[in-house]
Amino acid sequence: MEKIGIEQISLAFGFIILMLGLWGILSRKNIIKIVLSFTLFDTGLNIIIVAIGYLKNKTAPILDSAELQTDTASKIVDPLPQALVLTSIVIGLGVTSLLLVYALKLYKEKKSLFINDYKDLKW
Amino acid sequence: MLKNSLILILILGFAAIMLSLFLSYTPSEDLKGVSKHYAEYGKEEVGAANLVSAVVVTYRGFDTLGEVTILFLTASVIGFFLKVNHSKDDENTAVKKYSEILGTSAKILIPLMVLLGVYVFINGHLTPGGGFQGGAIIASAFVLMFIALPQRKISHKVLSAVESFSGLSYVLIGVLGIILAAGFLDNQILSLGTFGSVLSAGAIPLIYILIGLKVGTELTGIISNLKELQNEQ
Amino acid sequence: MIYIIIAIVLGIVMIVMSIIAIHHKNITLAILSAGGVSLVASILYLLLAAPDVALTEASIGSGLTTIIFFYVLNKIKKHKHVEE
Amino acid sequence: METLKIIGAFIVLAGSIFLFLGSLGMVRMPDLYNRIQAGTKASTLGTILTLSGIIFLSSGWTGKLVILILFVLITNPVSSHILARAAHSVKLKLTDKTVTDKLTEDEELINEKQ
Repeated sequence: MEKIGIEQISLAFGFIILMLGLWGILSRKNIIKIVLSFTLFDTGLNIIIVAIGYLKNKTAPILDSAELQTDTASKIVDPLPQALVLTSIVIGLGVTSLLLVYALKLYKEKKSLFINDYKDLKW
Repeated sequence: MLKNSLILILILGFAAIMLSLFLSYTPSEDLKGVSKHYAEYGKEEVGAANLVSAVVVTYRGFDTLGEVTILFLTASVIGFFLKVNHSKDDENTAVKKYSEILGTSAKILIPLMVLLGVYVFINGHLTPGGGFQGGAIIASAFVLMFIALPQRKISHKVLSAVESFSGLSYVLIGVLGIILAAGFLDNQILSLGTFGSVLSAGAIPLIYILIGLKVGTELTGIISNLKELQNEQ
Repeated sequence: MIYIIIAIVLGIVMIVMSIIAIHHKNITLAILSAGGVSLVASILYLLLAAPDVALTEASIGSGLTTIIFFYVLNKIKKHKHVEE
Repeated sequence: METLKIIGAFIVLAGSIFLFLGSLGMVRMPDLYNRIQAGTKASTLGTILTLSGIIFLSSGWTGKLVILILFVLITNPVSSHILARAAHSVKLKLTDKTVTDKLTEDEELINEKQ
């Protein structure tokens, strides 16, 4: 328990939100709610990745002061996870809008958002 | 009931995995491996003050190209799904009574928001921000336009022209990197310039401007497709 | 120390908001709380020394996603209205 | 130099008092329209005073702060206007003590004309 830092706390909350999103995806019956839980899942995952890249007592990877430009590697946090999360957020928006439009299309076909009404592939 | 308990067991199993991951996590003290290389040599090799931009645009440029492609595919699939029959005249889609105050202030605010977006992606290699954020800000300016000034139309032809132009130039700059410099999407096709000024970091500002235009037009296209759906009955 | 307290408060707010987003009957409120989770997460990113990610999350995750949800929801409601 | 700092500090203090009063109004007022009124009026003035106090404290930021004040002046009243209008259009109840409701009268007038 010695010296719990901000990264462990963020990691824990990220895990909790990820689990909540998974619970929502599996247990909700409304399609819009399922997509909403999917975005929660996304947010939790992004928090976890950024928290893993955080290093204690170091600043953001933006070299805007002269002092940061020498011996950079010991003064900044990991830039790689941040770049990956940047990509992930934008793709998340694309996937979410695609899911929503698909839900809209489903609604137009069957006039229902209730997931149990879709039994076409059940046997 | 059986289903619920199965879900619960699955969630608990996942939670156990997560808990063991969390308990075994030890925060590292220093950068390792490839991140260390980025931090040490990023300044000399790329010349961008914002190392995240350097990673996104040059070191991991292929990822960004793939991402932009995914966004483009999403936008086109959405456009395909929501095919709106434009033959219907706009007369019957009665423009809702909108607020005069919002309309007037939107006319002032929209150019400022677009300007902010352009500022964010031009300075992407110096300050936090970049093509994706700037594009999103531009798209939200257009959302304000859709809400506040519903009688204004946006031309899909212009949108797709700008988008195709920026996508094509992005790939062309990448190919130029093979010819003039070390490899695909190398930013040293232009001189690196003085560290910290706007015209520095080689091709990064150029690439970010193109990404910003592409992302902005794509997101605007998605939202405009959804908005035209509102008027259709 | 103060950052740790702020992070804990932000995390609790996020958990409450995501529970509302999953369990509340009113879907408008659920969508708004999901947007709120993203907004609070962007503050957390700022504490984790990631201003780029914070900017992206605030503009895309909590802005545009919420707007797209509302457009689709509005369309579904309109459809329902026409049906009845 | 010192006097400038003291003046700036007092302006910031006045701004924060207005912000506090605005948040107090959010709790105390009876319905949504009054809350929007209290929140926006007090917080616009409070934000402007706080920002202009910072101009006195560090003069290097003057340009940025003036732009910020302009943005607050444009966006804050408009957004609260839109909130109130949206609340009115979904027919949110006004408090019992309301004396006049001009927007409803106006809409009725328009409906009569048509």
